[in-house]
Amino acid sequence: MNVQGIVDKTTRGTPRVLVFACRWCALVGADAVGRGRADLPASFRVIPVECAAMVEPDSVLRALASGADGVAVMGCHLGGCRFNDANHVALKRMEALGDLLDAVGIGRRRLLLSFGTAHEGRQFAEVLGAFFRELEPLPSLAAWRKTLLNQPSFR
Amino acid sequence: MPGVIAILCRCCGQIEPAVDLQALRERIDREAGVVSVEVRDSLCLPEDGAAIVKAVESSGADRILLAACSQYGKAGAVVSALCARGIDRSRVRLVDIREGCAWIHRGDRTAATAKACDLLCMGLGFLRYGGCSTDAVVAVRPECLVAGAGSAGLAAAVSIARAGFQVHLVERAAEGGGMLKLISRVYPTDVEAAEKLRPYLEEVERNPRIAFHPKTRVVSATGFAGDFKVRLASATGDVNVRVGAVILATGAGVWLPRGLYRYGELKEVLTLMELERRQREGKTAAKRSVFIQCAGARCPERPYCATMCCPSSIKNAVLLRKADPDAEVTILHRDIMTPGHILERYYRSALEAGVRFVRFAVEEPPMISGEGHVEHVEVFDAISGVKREIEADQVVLSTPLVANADNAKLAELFHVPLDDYGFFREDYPLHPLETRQGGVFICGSARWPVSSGEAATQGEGAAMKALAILCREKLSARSMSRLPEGKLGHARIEDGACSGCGNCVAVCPYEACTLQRVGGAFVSRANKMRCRACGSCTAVCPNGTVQMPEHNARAVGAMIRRAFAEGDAG
Amino acid sequence: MTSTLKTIRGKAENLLAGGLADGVLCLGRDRFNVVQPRLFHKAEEVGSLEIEPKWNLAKLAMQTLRSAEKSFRLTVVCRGCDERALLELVKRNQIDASRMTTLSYTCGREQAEACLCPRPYPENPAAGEKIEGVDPFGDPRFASLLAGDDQERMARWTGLLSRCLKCYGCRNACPICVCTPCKLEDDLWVERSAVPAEMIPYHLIRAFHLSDTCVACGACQDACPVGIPLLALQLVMRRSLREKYGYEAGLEADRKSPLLMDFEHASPAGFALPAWTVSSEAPHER
Amino acid sequence: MTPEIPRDNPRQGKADAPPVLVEGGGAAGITACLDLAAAGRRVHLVESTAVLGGQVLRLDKIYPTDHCAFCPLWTDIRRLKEAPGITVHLLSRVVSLEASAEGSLATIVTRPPFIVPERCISCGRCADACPLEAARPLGEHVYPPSFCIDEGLCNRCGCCVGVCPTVAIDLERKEERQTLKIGKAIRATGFREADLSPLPEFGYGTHPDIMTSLEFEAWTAEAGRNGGSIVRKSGGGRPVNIAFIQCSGARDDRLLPWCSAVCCMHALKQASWVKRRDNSIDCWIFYTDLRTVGRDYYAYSLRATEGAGVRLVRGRPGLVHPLPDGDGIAVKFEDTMTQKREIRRFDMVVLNGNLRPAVGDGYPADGAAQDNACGFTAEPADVAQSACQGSSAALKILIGGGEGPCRA
Repeated sequence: MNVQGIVDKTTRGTPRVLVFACRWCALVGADAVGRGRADLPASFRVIPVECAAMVEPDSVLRALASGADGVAVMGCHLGGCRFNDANHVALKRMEALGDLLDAVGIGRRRLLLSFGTAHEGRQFAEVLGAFFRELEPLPSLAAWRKTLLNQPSFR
Repeated sequence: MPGVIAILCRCCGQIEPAVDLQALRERIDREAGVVSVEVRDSLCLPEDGAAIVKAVESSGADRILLAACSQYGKAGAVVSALCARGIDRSRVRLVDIREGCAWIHRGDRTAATAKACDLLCMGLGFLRYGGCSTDAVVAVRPECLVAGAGSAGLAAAVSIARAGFQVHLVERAAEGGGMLKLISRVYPTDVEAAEKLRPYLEEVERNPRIAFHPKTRVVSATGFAGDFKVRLASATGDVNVRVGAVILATGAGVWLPRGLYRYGELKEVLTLMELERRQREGKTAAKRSVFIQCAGARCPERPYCATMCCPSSIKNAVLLRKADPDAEVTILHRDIMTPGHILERYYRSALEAGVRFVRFAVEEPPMISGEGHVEHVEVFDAISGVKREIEADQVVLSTPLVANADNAKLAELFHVPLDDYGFFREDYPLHPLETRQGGVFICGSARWPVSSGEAATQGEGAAMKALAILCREKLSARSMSRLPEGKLGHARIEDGACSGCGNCVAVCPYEACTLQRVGGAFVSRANKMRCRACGSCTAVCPNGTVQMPEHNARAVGAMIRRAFAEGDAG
Repeated sequence: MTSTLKTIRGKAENLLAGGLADGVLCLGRDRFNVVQPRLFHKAEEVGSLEIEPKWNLAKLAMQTLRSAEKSFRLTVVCRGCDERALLELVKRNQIDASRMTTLSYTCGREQAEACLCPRPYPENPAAGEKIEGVDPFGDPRFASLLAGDDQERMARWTGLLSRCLKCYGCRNACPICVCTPCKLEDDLWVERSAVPAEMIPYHLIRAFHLSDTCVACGACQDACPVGIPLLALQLVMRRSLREKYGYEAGLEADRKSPLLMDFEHASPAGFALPAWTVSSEAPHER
Repeated sequence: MTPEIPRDNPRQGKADAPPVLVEGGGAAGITACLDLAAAGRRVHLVESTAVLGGQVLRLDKIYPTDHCAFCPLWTDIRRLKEAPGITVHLLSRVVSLEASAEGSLATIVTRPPFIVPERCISCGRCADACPLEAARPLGEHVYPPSFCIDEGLCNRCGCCVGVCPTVAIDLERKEERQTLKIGKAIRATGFREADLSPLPEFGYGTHPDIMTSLEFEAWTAEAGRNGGSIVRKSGGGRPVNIAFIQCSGARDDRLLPWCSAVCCMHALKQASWVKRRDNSIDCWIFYTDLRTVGRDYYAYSLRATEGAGVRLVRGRPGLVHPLPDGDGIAVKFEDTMTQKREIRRFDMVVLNGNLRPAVGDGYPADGAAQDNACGFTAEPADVAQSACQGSSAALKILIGGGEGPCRA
C-alpha cells in the first residue's frame, strides 16, 4: 500500500480547526483580534466554554471524527484559572490524550493546548496561525480515512 | 410547533462586506425548526429593543438565535435585555459573526459566509438541546460565626453585631485579644495595646448580640453560604450553631528561633515578643540593645516577609530611646519594610530619635559574641563596607509570624485553600477577603501577617462581606455568582445513571460534588449552592451523567457535528 | 496438580471451614467437568476448584457482592491483574473493601509471556513464586504495532480497527467498565449504525476512559473475536501515566488518578509546562 | 463570593437612608459600591474618566499571580452597572460638597463624551475619518468596546460626525451640573503620576526611552501597540538592557516624602516579564529597600532575581542622562553594597515611584487617618489592600461608624 500516495491525495491545504475557547480569557483575546481586524484563515470555528477543564477529551475525539483536522483547547494561564486551577486538570488530560493520538498515528500535532490571558489577543492569532501551518501538510482526517478504507488491501 | 427566530445583524454595514447576509438568510431559512429569519441594520441601538421583541412575538418563535457581534460587545447587552424581559437564557443563543467572522476573514467572502452559516447552524444545534438549571434557594440564618477573637475577629464580630446580627465569637484561649494581649503598644500610633483592646472587649461583654465562646474550637462544619451547621467544642460541652456566614480570623503564631543567633543559649537574646512582654511589664533596663531583623524570615524555610517585624522593631527601638535617652539602640536589617506614607514617616521618626540602622547582607549575618552573656554583636556594615563591633546588653530577634497549625483543620472543614506557608488563601487579589467557598471569609493574620490596625480593617471588610449575605432572607444558588445574570447553571447529576466512581468529587474545585450512600451503592450529588459552574465534573464523568444543562454534552455535540457542515458542502 | 493449585485449594478450604469467608469466588469444574466461574460456599466443594485458564473475575466479584446480603464476606481467588482490577473497583466505590479479601497467586512464565505482562504477580501472593515480568515494549509483536511514522501507524491502526464488528465484547469483558448507560451506546458520541465502529470515537473514547484505570489484564483483547490488539493502546496509556506521574492503576490504594485534580502536582509556581503547550512564556514558539 | 444585589430586603431597614457618594471607580471604589449596594444602600459613583476600573485596567499583569485581572474586574464592573441602587456618573467630578451631619449636598459636573456610548458600535469609522487621530478606542480592556474623541486633540472639524453610521457623535455637548442629596461620602480617587520635572537628575523627558513605569506597562502590554514585545521607543529595535530605578520621586523630600508601596513589586513584575519575553535583555533594578511585604511577594522577588536573572543593585542613581549621540542613556550609580561607583549605558530607563494621591497635595503631615478615604487616597496601597479598605469604608458607613471600636 502506498501510504504516502494517499497522504498526498488527501491533503487539501486548508485544515479545519475546532477551537474550544475559555470565555474568561482566550475568547476575550480572540475578540481583541477581531477588533484589530487581523486576517485569519476562515476554516476555524469557535465553541465558547466556561473553562478549559470543561472540555471532555471525548468531545475532542468526536470533533476529530466529525470533520475537524485539528482541535485547539484554549484556556487561562496555569494558576490564573478563574476556577481555581481547574485548567491543570485540562492540561493533564489533554497531554494524556496526545499520547493516545500519537499511538494510533493521528498525532498529537492535531491537538493544541494553549494558555493565555484576556490581554493576549495577539498570542491567540499567532498560536492559531502556527497551528494552521502545522496542520497544513497533514492529510484531511476524514478524507484520508475514507480513502484508506477503500484501498483493496483493506477489503 | 414553536421554533426558532433567527435575527441577523448587519451592524450598519460592518458585516456585509465579508459575509453574504442574503445568502445566509436563505440558507438558514431552510433549516428545520426555523420559523422566521430577520435581517436588521442594528440590534443594539436604543430604538431596536422594542422592535426585536415585536419581531419575536409576531413570529411565534420560542427560541431566539442572534447573529451579531460578540458577547463582550453590545450584543451581550442585547441578550441581557431580552432575558430581563423574562425570556429564559437557554432560549437565546448569540452567534458572533462580527469579531469572530466578518472582521477577521475579509479576504474570502465565500469562506466567511460558509463559516457564518456553520456558526449559525451550530447555534441552532445548541438551541435545540440547551437547557436551564433549576435554582435552589436557602433561607439565610441571620447569624455569623467569627473564629478567633484577635484584632481582626473582634473588629468583625463587633461590626456585625452593630449591624444587628447575632455573632458567635469563638476563641481558643480563655479571653479575647489575640496578639494584642502579648504586645505593649501598637504601631504606628504607639497607643497602648490594652487601651486599644478595651473598647472591643467591653463591647463583646456588653453587646447581647455577641455570644463569646472562650476555650472553644470548631470541630465540624457542613453546609454552604446562608446555612452552615457548625459544631463548637469546649470543656463545658459541645454546641451546635447554624450561621449564614463564617469569618476566619484565627490570627497567626509566633515562631521561636531555637538555635538561631544563640537564642536559648544566652539569656539576653530575646525574641520580639519577649521584649514586648518586658516592655509591658516595664522591665527593660538594657542600655545597649541590638535588633536583628529577618531572624528566621526571608530564608529558605520561611521564604516570606512577615510585614509587621520591621515596624515592630522600630516601635520598640524608639520606645527604648524615649524611656532612656542615653540608651543605644541599633537595628540590623536587610531591607527596612515600611511601605506607605505612615510607616515611612514612622521609620524616619526612628532615625530622628537616634536609632541606628545598619544594613547587613544575607550572606554575612551578624554574629553574637560573649561568654555566658551578650557582649557585643559583630556585623559587616554593607553600606559603609566595614566590620562593626556593636556593644550590646541585649539582642532582640525580630522573628516572623507563622501560620497557625489549626489552619489546616479549619481549611479542611470549610474547604478553603491554604497557601504554601499555611495561611488562608483568597480567590483573587481583587477580592482579598473572599475565598473559594461562598460565605466563608478570611481576614487578619490568618490570611497573611499584618499589623493590628490593618487586621481590624480587614476584619471590618470581612464583616461587610458577611453582611451582604446576612442582610437577606433568602439566598439563591443562581445569585452566588459574580455576574448579574447568574452563573451558567450548575451541575446536575441524573439519578440512576451515576455509578458512584467519584471522578467528579475528585475534580470539583469547590467541593460541590459529594458521594452519598444510597442503598448499597454510592451516588454523587451536586450542591447547587457551592457549584460555580466550571464544568470540570462534566468532563470527567465517564458516562456523561453529570451535565450542566446550559452547556450539556448534547448541545455541545450538536455544535461539534455541525461545525464544518457548510464548509464541506462549499 | 500444581503446588499453586494445591495451596489455593487448601487455603480456600480453611477459609470456608473456619467461617472466615461466606463464599469463595473462583473457577471450578461443574458436574459436566466444564471449567467456569463458581461461587463456593462449602469447604467440601473446594476439591473442584480450578485456577486455569486465565479468567477475569473482578466484575463478577462486584456483582456477587452487590446481589448478596450486606453481611456476606467474599474471598476472590485471583491473579495479579485481577487483584489490580479489584483494587480499581474499590477505588471507584464499586466494591466495599471491608467485605472482600483476596486469595491471590502468581502466574507462570508461559502465561506472562502470552500476556506481555510486566507484573505477572499480585502484591502479596498467597501461592506461587513471583517471577520477572515481560517488558511489552521490548517485544517485537508489540513494538511492530507502534512502529513507523504517524502515517504508517494511522494506516496500520485504521486497518486493524476496521475489522471491528462492534460486538462490544471489549467493553463487556473489561473488569473496570461499569457505567450504565455507556457512552459507546450513545448516538451522541458513537454513530450507532456505523459498522465497523468509528475508529476515533468508539475505540479512542474507550481507550481514553480506561487510561487511568486499565490494569492491562488483556481481557478486552482476549474477548475480541477479530483479534484486534487492543491491549497495545492501553499499555501506551499506562506507560504515559507512569512516565509522567509515576502512576500505575491498580497499585496504590490511596492514590487518586493524576488525570483528576491533584494539587500536589499543580503548584502554580512550580508547574513545568510540557513542551508542546503554548504559554506566553514562549509566545513565539510552538 | 458576594451574592448579587438584593432588590427588596426587609432585613436591611434604612431603605430610605440617603444615598452614599463614592468618588472614584477603581478597585477600592468599586468594592465599596458593590458592598454598600449589597447591603441595600443607594450609591452614587462619581468617576472622572470615561471607564470604570481605575488603574487596574492599565495593568497588563498583576502581581503576584502574574495573570491579568480581567475576569474579576470585568464581572465586578458588570455587576456594578446592572445593580439597582447604584448610579454611575462617568466623566464627572465633584465640585462641591456641603457637608452637614446627615444629608449633605454634592454638586457634580459631568462632561458628556462626544461619542454617545449607547449608540457607538465601535466600527472605527470615526477614527478612519479623523484627520488628527483624535478618535480612538476608549481602551483595550473596555467592554462593551466603544470609541471616544480626545477633546484636547479634536479641532471640532466634524469629519467624523457624517461618517458615523449610528449618529452617535455630537461635538456640541455641554457640561451638565447636578446637585445630589447624599448622606456620607467615600473618597477613593486613587493615584496619579507626579510630574518628575523637579527631579532633573532622572532625566525624565530628555529621551523617549526614559519612561515612567506606567508608561512602560502600556508600552510593553500584551494588548498594547507592541503586542507584548520589548522594543525601544526611540527608533525601535530590541534593547540590550533596561534599568528600573526605584524611589524616583518617592522617599524624596523634594517631591514625594512617602514610599509608594507598590513600586518594588511592580518593577520586579515588569523586569521578570521582560526576561520571560526576551531572556537576553539585561534587567537591572536599582532599589533602596526592596519592599516585598505581601503574600508571595518575597517568593516572587526570588523568582525574578534568582530564577529569571533580574539583577538587583542597591543604590539610587545620581544621574540619568541621554548619551550625546542619542543612542542610549548613561546611568551613574553607586552600588552601596559594594561601594563601587559606575557609569553604565542602558537602552531604556524605567522610573518607578512617582505615585501621588490623585486629589490633593499629598498625605497629612501628621500621618493621621483620613475620614472615609480608602485605597491610595488614604495610604499608598496595592490592589488587595485597596479592596480591603473599600469594604471596610463601606462597613463604617453602613453601621454609622466614626465612633467606638470601629475606629482605630
